[in-house]
Amino acid sequence: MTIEAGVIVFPGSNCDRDCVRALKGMEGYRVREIWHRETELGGLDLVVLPGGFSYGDYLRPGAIARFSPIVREVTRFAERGGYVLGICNGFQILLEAGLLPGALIRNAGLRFICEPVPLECTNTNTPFTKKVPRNLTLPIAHGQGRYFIDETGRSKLEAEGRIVLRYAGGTNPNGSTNRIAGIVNEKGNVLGMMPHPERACEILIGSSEDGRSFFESLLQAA
Amino acid sequence: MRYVVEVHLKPEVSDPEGAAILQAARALGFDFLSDVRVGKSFEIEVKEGTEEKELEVLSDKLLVNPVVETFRIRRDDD
Amino acid sequence: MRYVVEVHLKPEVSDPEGAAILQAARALGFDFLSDVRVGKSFEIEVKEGTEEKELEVLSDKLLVNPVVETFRIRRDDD
Amino acid sequence: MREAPVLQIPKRDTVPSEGTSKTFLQSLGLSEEEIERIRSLLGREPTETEWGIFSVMWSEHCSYKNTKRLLAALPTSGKDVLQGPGENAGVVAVDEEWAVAFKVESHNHPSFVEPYQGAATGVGGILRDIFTMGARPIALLDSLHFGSTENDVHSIRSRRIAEGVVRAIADYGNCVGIPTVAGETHFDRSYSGNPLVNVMAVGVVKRKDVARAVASEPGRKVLYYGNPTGRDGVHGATMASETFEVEDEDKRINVQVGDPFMEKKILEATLELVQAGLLEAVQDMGAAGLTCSSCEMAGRGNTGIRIHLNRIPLRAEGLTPYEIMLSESQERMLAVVKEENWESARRILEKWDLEAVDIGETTGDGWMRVWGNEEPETEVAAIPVRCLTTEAPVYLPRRAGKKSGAEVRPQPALSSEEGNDISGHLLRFLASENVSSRRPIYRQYDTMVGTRTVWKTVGGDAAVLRLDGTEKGLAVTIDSNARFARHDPFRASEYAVIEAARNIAAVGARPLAVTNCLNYGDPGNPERFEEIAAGVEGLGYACARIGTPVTGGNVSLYNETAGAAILPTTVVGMIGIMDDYRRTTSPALSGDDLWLLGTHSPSLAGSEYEHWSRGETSAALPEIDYDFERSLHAFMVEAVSKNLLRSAHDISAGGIFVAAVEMVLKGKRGLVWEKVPEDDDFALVEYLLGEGGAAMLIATAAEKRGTVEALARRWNLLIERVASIEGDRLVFGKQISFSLENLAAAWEGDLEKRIFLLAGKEEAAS
Ligand SMILES: Nc1ncnc2c1ncn2[C@@H]1O[C@H](COP(=O)(O)OP(=O)(O)O)[C@@H](O)[C@H]1O
Ligand SMILES: [Mg+2]
Repeated sequence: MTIEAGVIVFPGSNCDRDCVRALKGMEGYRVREIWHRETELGGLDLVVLPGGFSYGDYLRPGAIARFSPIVREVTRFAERGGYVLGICNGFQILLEAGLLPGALIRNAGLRFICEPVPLECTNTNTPFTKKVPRNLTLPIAHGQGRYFIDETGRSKLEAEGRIVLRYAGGTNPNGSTNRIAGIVNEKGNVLGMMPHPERACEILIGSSEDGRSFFESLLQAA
Repeated sequence: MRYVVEVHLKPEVSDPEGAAILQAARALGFDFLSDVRVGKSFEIEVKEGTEEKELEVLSDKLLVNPVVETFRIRRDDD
Repeated sequence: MRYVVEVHLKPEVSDPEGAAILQAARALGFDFLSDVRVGKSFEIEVKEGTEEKELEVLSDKLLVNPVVETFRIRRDDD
Repeated sequence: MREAPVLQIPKRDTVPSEGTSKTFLQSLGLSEEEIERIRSLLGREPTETEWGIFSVMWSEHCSYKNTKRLLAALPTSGKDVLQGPGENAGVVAVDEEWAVAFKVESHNHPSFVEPYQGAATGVGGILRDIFTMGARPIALLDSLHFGSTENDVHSIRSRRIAEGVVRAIADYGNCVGIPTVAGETHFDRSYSGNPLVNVMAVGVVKRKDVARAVASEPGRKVLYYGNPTGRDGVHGATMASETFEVEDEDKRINVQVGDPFMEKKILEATLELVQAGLLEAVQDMGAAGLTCSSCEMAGRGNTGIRIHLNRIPLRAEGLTPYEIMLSESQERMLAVVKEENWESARRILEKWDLEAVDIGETTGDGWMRVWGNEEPETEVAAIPVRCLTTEAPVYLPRRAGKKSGAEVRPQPALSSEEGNDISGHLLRFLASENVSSRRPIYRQYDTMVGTRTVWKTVGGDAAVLRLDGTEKGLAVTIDSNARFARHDPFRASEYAVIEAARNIAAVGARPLAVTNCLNYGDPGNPERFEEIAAGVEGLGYACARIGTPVTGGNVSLYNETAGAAILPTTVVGMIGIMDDYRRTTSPALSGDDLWLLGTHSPSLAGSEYEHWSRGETSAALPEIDYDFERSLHAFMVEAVSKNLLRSAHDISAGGIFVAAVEMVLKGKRGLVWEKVPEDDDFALVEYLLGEGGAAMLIATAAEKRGTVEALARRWNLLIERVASIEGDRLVFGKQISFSLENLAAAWEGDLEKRIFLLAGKEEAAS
């Protein structure tokens, strides 16, 4: 079994190469870059929306990228049940595009934060998290990663078990609602997360290898 | 012809930047403040004859994220 | 009592964010726009009897970077 | 490259003269003699545009007229050097296939005028210097010097400057996606009217892809891409060549605004263009904008260039030819392209939403000719290129001579109050602005993007990046030691080089090459020029002694506001190489034994402690033992590559004490330091906080004792086991014992509050 993965490149994406490198380093993955003007996702199993500053994050992170032609395709791809992983800026784009609920706004501490943080995986029953350990460490690197959702939305997410990652160890580095760091859609095939799994696939580089477990999970699910 | 679209966080979304400014202002001795909220203001030059309605659509679709923000539009005739 | 302090880049200072928004809006078909400039808007709740003058001092000292920005103050009675 | 054409300077006035008013001439920043020389070079009265072109090309910033002769003495060659000074950046080979391009650039004046935009555009500029060499930038480093945050009249302004600068470097670097992996941050009163913002960028390039800014063939198209041209920054280069008056209103209008998104697009597009082999030459429009980039490219290739200003994309209306030629609008590129490659180049640019604009062509006649943007099109400048480049004036200003015998005041002693509470005293020192943790700064920088950074080296001595396609690790650091320069600029430059090299060695890499930024005062003042000359000499001397060629750099003079000069500051950026990035080490303490390698002969005179406790220093540090330094490098490279060490850290500002604190806090391990002079408080403080020794701390596992001692002997280095790694406290002798929590609270708490005025609450609403 091989997973065909595509990493979308928007102008201003800057973790695209890192995602490609990480997936190339995983057994069972074939990966290619997809320029945002392309209109076909033919034959892919997984689409990754990488981190970075698409369109400079001007206006709001993800606000301009969401109108890119490829995002319409990604939406259809998700509806067909394809796996979509939005990391950091990719998560922001998924929210702006309405594939996931809520919004990501400026960190409560008002400043960008880059460092590994402790996390808790609160639902290992999704295709992305089957093999993710309960306690893990992944790097974050964002200035606008405070996840906000209103009370109704939050209890719905909670009730449906769609909150899959939370900041742990008594931390909440950006002030997110209920320490939320990652959520899935109703069907469970779209995951948005602020931490960077692709930066944690080699211990020397990312301080842990916990990022691999997300991609290993998908391989098992597929 | 110019419009201004003012965008602010909804009241239920806390505004740490506003809070920080409030605190800094008080520390500097500005004690007349009771609340500060920080938002964006888009100054928009439009073609003659553009209607506010059209700006509303623009705001809804692009300028504003309705999950966390509200907006108001104003003709600006300075 | 509420004031709004609107802060904008001076006209001679370039505004890459505004330019990017303009471009995005046009690509979406909003062709009535001729210019967009992005600024900040501070909604400030003040104690009864506070004068505009005091807000001017606050703006000058804390809210505005006079090297690149200008501001205007407005009573907000919505 | 072509032969330089023989130029016939026409006697007739080819260009309509616009007449030259006295005030206009005065605004150019040229001397009387220079003005006369320009007139006689051209044989006629220059036009306004020509005056503008001369003024920027003959400014210190572009011509290096006051420092050229000094810089000529720097060691610049070496077997690995592929490109020395003179291009956009130096290039050094790391193996048969790959090379590294790197350089440091200052944006001091703009950062004083507008800290945020000044620093942001500084980052943009140095990144362009790297990718115009065809190299993909993989790291940024920053050397920051601000006024003191301690209470004095300027501290509020200094804090604001620091806040804006750090935020800007974060915003710009993070957005473009280049990790900022290391740096230094130093506070001193002398910078309160003149902060230093030096940024270094490092990139990787295949040796075959190294691009150059040399327009060596006539008949090529001149390609403009990136942002349109506005009025911003007209005369920025001249501004960088003058001192500041306190309120220099009209110079403040010219603030340039950084656009990191555009930068990212031109970065990717340029690399694609270079790799496709479509560019014959490329340079960014940085200082002095279109003028400098066009005539430097023509000058290096002994060709000429012709530019039509009516084709330049403009952002504002009514720009004059003078303004277009001198604009420093950011994120603009100039390239030279063969006719037959134009269409392919255009397509690549279009992919990145960039327009390819044909603004002229290269010629074989050695002239720079500019046609104006008015109707009908007329020639507004015609200047032999060499008059702007090779014939720019060169000076050797007068040196005041070395100050006789730097006064040595009595060394500081502890007051009885301090003596009663040495522990409290040490903690206060630990929390001081030049000692406390820099994490609040570098946490805002994306240090990891690119997934090349070895995480444990972030916040350590030098950052290590893996080099794609090899197992090699690239170590990078930036350092300065301005505190010593008050007494001895020569020695201060030496120490900057030595400390950089120790930082490189501390992670197990071999020092390879150096870039530098000379931040000094007004060269017209003989005392200042003495500092400049001595600083450059010290730099050259140290680089020669440790074998690291200088491949590039930047000179920033006139760092004075209202007559007050900064500490003369030589900033040294160094790169090093190691065979296996997986074998690097870091200051995080681990293992069983801590060793002092070398001789520790600490002195409080000149130390950060003296500066902190007395507000001034009494001497520069002692002479450097270069033999020791070279042995140290060799030892470290060997020990790390053989996996003998668990951690390592050099001893610098704050002496043994601060080095030990950093090690225990990073490693979360305790340390018991056995032998400490305890006869009197002074000896104790001197041992702990003194500087100037030639030593490094290394940690090993118990079973490596014999091997490490033997290796040290082989390199003729003294080695002494000074502490055991155990428990959860930092203990020095009988008197001093700290819990790690207390140390952490002192060391980590403070900088945040000092420089970030607007503090959000991190753990808000959960
Ligand atoms: N402005 C800065 N930007 C990025 N990193 C910084 C900055 N200032 C300091 N650092 C980092 O903080 C750590 C400590 O810096 P410093 O005290 O200068 O170290 P040392 O004295 O060992 O050279 C280093 O890892 C350095 O790279
Ligand atoms: Mg240092």
